Amino acid sequence: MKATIYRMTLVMWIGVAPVAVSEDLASVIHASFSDSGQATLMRLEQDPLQQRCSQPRDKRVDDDIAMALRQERLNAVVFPEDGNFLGDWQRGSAVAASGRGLQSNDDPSIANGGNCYACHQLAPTEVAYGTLGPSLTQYGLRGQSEAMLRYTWTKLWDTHAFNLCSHMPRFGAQKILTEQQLKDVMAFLLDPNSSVNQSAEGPSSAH
Amino acid sequence: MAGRIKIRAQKKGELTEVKALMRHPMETGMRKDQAGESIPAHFITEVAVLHGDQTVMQAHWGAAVSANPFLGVRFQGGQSGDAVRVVWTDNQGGTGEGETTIR
Amino acid sequence: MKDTAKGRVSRRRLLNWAAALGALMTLPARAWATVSRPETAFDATALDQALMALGQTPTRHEGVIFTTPDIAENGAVVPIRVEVDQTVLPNVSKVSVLVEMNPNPLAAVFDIAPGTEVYIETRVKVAQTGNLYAVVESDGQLFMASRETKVTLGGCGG
Amino acid sequence: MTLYRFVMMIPRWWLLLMVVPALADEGIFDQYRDLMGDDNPAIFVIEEGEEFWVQSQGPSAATLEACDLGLGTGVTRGAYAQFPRYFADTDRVMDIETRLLYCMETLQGRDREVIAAKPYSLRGDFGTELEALVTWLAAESEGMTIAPEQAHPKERAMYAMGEEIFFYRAGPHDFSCATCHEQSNKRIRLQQLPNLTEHTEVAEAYGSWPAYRMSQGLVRTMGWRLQDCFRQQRWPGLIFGSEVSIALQTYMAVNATGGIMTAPGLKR
Repeated sequence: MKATIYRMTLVMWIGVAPVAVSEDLASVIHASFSDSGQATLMRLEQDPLQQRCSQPRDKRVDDDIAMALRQERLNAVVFPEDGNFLGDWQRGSAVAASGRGLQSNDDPSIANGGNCYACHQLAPTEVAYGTLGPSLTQYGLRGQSEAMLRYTWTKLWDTHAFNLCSHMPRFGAQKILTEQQLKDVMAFLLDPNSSVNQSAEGPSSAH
Repeated sequence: MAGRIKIRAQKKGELTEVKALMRHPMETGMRKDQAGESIPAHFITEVAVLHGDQTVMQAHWGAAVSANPFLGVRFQGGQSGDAVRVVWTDNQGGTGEGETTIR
Repeated sequence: MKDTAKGRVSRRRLLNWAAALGALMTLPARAWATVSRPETAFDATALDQALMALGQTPTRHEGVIFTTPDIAENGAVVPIRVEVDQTVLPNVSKVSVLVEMNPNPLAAVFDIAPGTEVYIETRVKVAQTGNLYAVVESDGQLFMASRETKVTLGGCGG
Repeated sequence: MTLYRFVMMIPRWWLLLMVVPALADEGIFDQYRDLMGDDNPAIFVIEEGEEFWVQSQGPSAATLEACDLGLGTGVTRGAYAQFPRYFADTDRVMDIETRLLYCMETLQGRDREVIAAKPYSLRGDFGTELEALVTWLAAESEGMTIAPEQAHPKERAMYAMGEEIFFYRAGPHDFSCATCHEQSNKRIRLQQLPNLTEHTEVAEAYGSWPAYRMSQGLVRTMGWRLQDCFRQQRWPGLIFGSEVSIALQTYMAVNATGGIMTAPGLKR
């Protein structure tokens, strides 16, 4: 199936030529799904980042277009209005443990979860953690310098700013988590009292 | 299709081991279906294992026994060829029955 | 598992069903009395309530050999095995299985006929991580063993 | 065949870093599985499936015994292992579920829409006809080599389509199948994830469906598995028997070629 290229104008991206999928793939996908609860067909239309990253890991290429996309993601990051990066780590722990949110059968009025435990190890006392992402246990040892706060916030907001085509969701950019939820997850990672930063047998607080 | 029981019975030294799988939803009555209606409680309440006409074991079950229940028991004696039977009744008056011979 | 021929499957036989059911209802009048269903124990909504309804608070006994998985792949199906070391704990006539964190902790009660090994394997639902209890009755006394089973969340939307 | 590719490759050493397998501690459920043994309730569903095959239904009051699953009229032994495949009578590549629906429609005169509206059990159901039929047909291929047809151009096109969809990222979380199924030795929470681009892993995974799912007390088909995966990817609803469903099954089956059918499996 020869891949034909055509311009998909979804959202104006400055000077980046989106690489789109073949026409019949898009039509096949469109014909194979139906609106279901809050999950509508609109979700299947790709933005340039999704188009760019719809390829095998070993095909990823670090070139000037990738550089431009990364820079664009970095510029688009929105930092906390009040300049305060850290919320409540226990609420953050609940966000990390909740896998609900934005599925066709989820109630849109209930806050989305971050599902961090699906892919990361966090509090050493929690045995049911995933390994798609690196372990974040003892993340708090990195300290709370301005640079670390901004780096961690950006990773949560839109990790593609650093690691283009990462499989980690864009929790801020795609409005999966609210600013307060992001602050709580930041605290869960960086607050020395957080269960993430206790040793496995240490005084693990119940959460 | 409820009611079926798959039984394996075989000698283990001078013991006979019986393994039974039963076809039953074992609904607790605390679940809701897709439309939000509660699914009525429907679970096996009594089950018995018989060797010939001797009842080897009788049990009372609650709804916390897993769906399509499994039961393993052992008893002394039993020769290959003997009949082993399992029977159950549930809280809705349903019944189940299965039979095999000891291998 | 294939005790019936694989070919065309006959409808479930109802032949000696009455006899079997009869056997269930009127157990042979040997020393082993027909034991009615311990309703109050099954209806109990807390562990100690259920234990009280079964008789008394059981004492730990190493003769009760209780095998459960440390971590369950899924809480809906947790395989367990209860055995007894008859040399130190003879005359066991009843085995009860309780799951502490369940809405109704008492899951099952097994009446063991004389001559039947104390060997019970089954699968139970475990609502959340917590302790499982195997309680055995010997000469009117209750003995028990307990083990913790972790129930984990699975799946991506979990 | 896939997306337009650029030239410059990522420095090799960086890739090596990525490949160091995170030592996901396999065997975390060995104790659980030992205690479970091999008593799989799917055994009942196999029998129920065979009974549906010989049960006359629909306006034509006919059974499914004349259904051609690709190996000739009524041949069931080994049919599942060669799906998805092209059928001249429909001029389409079909998976086993759509083929069964076709036979229900043409042989029994039943309404395709009615069956397609609810092919899979919902909470509180105790198994559907389609799930039982697929389970029995899978058992009829147990132990046989996975060998989907790829001779017909439409079969090859379906594979290519499947590969493109496998990497297609969409939805609020930018998930594609590859997000979870492109790497080995990975897991979500404690759920091991087969790398469906690696032969031995996809053969074991693909060959084990349909499978009895302990968490639901039901046997689930591959069609359901895909539908439920897309739900968790935050995508809209996958339509039963759709091109995407058949394409992904083709992609997996072809990647699994040479593997052995072990279904029905026993899964979380």
